[in-house]
Amino acid sequence: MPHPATVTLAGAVVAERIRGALPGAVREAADGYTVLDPARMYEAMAFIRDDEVLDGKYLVQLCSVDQVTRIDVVYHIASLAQNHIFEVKVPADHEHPEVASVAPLWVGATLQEREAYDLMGVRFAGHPNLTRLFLWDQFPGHPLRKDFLALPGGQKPGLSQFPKQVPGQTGGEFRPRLPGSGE
Amino acid sequence: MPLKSEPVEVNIGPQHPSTHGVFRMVATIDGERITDVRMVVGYLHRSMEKLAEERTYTQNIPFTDRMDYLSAINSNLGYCLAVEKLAGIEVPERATVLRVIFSELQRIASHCMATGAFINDCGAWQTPVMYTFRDREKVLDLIEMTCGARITTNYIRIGGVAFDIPDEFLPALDRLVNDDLPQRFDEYDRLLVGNEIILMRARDVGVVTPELAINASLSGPMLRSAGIAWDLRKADPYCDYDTYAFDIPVGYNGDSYDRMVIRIEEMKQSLRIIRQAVHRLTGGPHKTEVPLALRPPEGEAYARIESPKGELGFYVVSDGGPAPYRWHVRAPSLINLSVLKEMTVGQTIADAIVTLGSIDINVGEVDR
Amino acid sequence: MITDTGIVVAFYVIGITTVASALMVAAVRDLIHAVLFLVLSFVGVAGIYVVLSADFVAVAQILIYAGAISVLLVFAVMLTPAGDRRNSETAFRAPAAVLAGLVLAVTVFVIYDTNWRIASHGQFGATAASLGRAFFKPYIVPFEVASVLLVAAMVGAIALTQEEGEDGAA
Amino acid sequence: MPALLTLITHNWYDIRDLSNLSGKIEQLIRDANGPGWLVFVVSALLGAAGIVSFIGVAAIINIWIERRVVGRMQSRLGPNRAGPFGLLQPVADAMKLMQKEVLQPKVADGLVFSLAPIAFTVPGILVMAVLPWGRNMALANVDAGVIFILALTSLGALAVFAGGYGSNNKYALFGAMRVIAMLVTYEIPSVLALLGLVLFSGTMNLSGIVLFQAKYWTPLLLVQPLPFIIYFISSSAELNRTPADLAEAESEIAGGYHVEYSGMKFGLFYAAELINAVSVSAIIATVFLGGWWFYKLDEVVPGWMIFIGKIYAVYFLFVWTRGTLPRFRIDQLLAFAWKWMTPMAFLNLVLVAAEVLIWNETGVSAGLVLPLYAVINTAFAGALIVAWVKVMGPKFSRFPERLRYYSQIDVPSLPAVAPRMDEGAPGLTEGRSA
Repeated sequence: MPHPATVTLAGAVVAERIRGALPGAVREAADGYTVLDPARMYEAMAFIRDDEVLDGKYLVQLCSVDQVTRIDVVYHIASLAQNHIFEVKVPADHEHPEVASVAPLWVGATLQEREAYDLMGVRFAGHPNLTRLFLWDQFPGHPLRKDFLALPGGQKPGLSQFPKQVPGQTGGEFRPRLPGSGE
Repeated sequence: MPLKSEPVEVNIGPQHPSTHGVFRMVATIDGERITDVRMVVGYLHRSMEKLAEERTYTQNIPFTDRMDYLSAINSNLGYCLAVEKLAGIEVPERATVLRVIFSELQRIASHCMATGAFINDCGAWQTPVMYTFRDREKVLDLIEMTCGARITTNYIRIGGVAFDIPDEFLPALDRLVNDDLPQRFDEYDRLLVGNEIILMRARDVGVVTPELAINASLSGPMLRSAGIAWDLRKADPYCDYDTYAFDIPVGYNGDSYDRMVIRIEEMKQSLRIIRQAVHRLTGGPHKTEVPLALRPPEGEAYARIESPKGELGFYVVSDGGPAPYRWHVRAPSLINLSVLKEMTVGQTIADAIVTLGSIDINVGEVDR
Repeated sequence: MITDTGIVVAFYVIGITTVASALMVAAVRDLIHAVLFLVLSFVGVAGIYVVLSADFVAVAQILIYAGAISVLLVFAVMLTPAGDRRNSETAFRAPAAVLAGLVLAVTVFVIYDTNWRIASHGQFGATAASLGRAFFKPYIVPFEVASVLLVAAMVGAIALTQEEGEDGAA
Repeated sequence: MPALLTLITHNWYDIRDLSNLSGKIEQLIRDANGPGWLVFVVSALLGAAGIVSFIGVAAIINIWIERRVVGRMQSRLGPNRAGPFGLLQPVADAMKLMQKEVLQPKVADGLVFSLAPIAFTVPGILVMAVLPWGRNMALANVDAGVIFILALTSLGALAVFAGGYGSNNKYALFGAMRVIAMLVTYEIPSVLALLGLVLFSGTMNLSGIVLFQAKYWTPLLLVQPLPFIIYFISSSAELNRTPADLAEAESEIAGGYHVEYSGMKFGLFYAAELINAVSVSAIIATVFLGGWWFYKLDEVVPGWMIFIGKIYAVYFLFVWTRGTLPRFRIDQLLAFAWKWMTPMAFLNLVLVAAEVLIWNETGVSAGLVLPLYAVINTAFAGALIVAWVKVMGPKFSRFPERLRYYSQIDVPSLPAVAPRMDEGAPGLTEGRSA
């Protein structure tokens, strides 16, 4: 019988399990999540899915976070049979993010990867049909990136009354990026 | 001598009576049979995830109403649970019970809409929709009595609920739950579940195998109709759902008919939950005080709930600022659509419409 | 001769429309228009039967020709690829017209040459019963042969269009 | 009192039989020694005026009846704003449609596009000419009446196809092809069902059938229930009414053949559907329920009023099925016609022929024979239906096994399926077009 409540596996447990099979795949293991090496990411994901202990057969969700210096692709993977869930991150370069696609492993990833490509610009190698999901093809740039419609000092236009760090910073006006210059 | 017929591409949507919103399905057909389906979404994309990065945590709650506008309270609940998990906020007992009551009421309203629209796609000339909408109106009246709004309720706040229930709420709820809706759901059983023509139209239409259901990370009635007993209220209990006694209805062969019957059974289970929840209503505050410009500590949190459409998850990343650094929503409607091709290719156009109705997508949630 | 002016007027009106729509079938460009004009000519022929007070035959004509055979023609037109659905220009227009004229001349000559036996003034009697008795008394053999022929044709049609490997319950 | 009842007067003001009125007018013309054909033309025009006025009013009233009755079935009121009880609602709809602009798509085939609604209305009205409204109140007492009706209902198919093909739109073409397939399929059972009745009553003349029913005091519905069921289902298919309204299935092909029509052309199509519904229910009322005859009542109450009452009784059946039943799929509909209705109609024909033969040979009095035949036919119909459901019916049980209930989650460990990667990930082959 699976556990009564979902167990969140610690990053170390998942990392140790993956290192057992693929030594170089794990880059770092924080408490809440595990960071995979982008180069060997695909076999690590395949291992996660087919391993009996991790049993990652259910890809809960996939999204991308713009960490200014890099773009993290975050995967939440779960096993329904053993009712546990864990988080895996794959860092990618900020200007030209490129990550191996997991669509061949999980069918559910196809649409979520297209959404990540459409809104964040993360290219997924091996995705059967990587095109924009929501926006039309000629849309300039990828809206969810922090540098989209950005202002000097990374200050976001909407929150002038709650300055982020720099108290002296004042809100600026919108400067939409002209098409062609953003990509 | 095979007849030469060139494939025709037919647009189903975005203006189509039964695509449940602005959703376009381009089907390549040979005669009546569909050979290929291409899905086009994005007509209702409001880039909520970008907007959410510019507003405080409390200001983001109204976005969740407008995502799945048929089950707004469930979306509010999902987001507030994620923020409370991130900021470590305790929710008083009374607020938790109120949250359970209202999310179950909203589930009944959403399933009423789904069942009615599904039968309408099977061709019953608006009759079942009228019945299910009549019952949905009763539920919405109750919600309006407390939250002030029928659809975009914005009722659940971080740390509790917005308003306490008025005095006439409990008697009205008691009347609705104990002597009004039960007969209605028996009426649905007689009118819809045993209906011969719906059996012929929906049986073995849009079939999903259990393996494909898990691999395509389906959730909600799609998963349970394939024979997998998975309900987040039991698997990952939030708002202490594990203390309530209720069952998960599970289908057999993952077709549209099972999904419809599952939704009707789930409505009955929701009634059971509400009856138990009403007895647990204790005194005490209905919410804890949360600063308006809440600044949760750095970090991230992923919380998920069982919304009527499936597993609705919120992944919130905080950088210590008043606004979420990243705000991502796991939309069950979008992910349930990833098997649209498996379910519709090979069947006729009429079946594709029935299948789409049985998936019960909400385009506001698909496009966000 | 039938002197009742109403019937004579009706006969000429229906006759002219029938012949005109038959001509249009050949002349008109679009195939579907041709089929619709053909249906009009079928109904016209039925009208002539009514004028001759053969009520059962007229109604049978509408049921069979205008109802069923026209649908057959529509299916045939639908199955032709959309490309060549137009009466395209052919070099044989002139010779075909001449030939048609000649055939018309011969028939008109024959009509005027023979002296037709004028039947008694037909009243609008019940022709269906007499037709039925005719089918089953003197003309029983041709009736049965016709039915056998039709069944054979139907079975042949089904066998012909049966795709290889497709079982009966396709 | 009985003397008054049987007082069949032939003077013109006796409205129980409107033929007295037209007879009087013809008499006037003959007295003024008008030409022979004028009498014929005048009586034809009088009859036609009567029928067309009934059709016009019926089309309006039917819209109101349908919307109110279906409204009540859906636990709502139905139109009650325009006029008392919403009676002016259909008038408002008609006027709204009249002043709407009639759009015609540029690629549409002009001639066919505008001819279709007219061609679709004509058969519906013509059929009424043959039906007997009173003892000698049939506009055209055609001997081959039943075949005349069947011929006209088959013409409707072509008109609907012309409309669908003419508007040159994918959905309309869908609707047109479905209509053709459906109407051709459902013509055979309806022909055979009516043939059974003609065989039984001996004449094809509709007045003759009504007189037969009057003579033997039994509406043919009681004697032959199976043809009634067959004719009702096949005519509801030919009328494109639920459960077989595939031609204009709103949820699938969004309006089917009249998707491109607007304004009064659409109005004509919509009215033609109602007129056809009225004429088909009139046929059923004449042939199965005994037209203007109702035991002794038709001496007192005018025959044509009884007839209109029966028309709306049958029309209620159509509205009832439309209000409650979902729609068949096209292949299920056609399979139902070929696999059940046509064989049943043939079997019924054989049985009726045997009964008629026995009745004529033995010369038994009708009082004994007809109740006997009624019982035999009803049993035969019941047995056939039950046998078909057992043998040929869909194989799943009427109430499938109830759902399983789990109090705890229980997920079997299943192998991960390899998605089909050959023609791209399932669901999304090409990119979004611009």
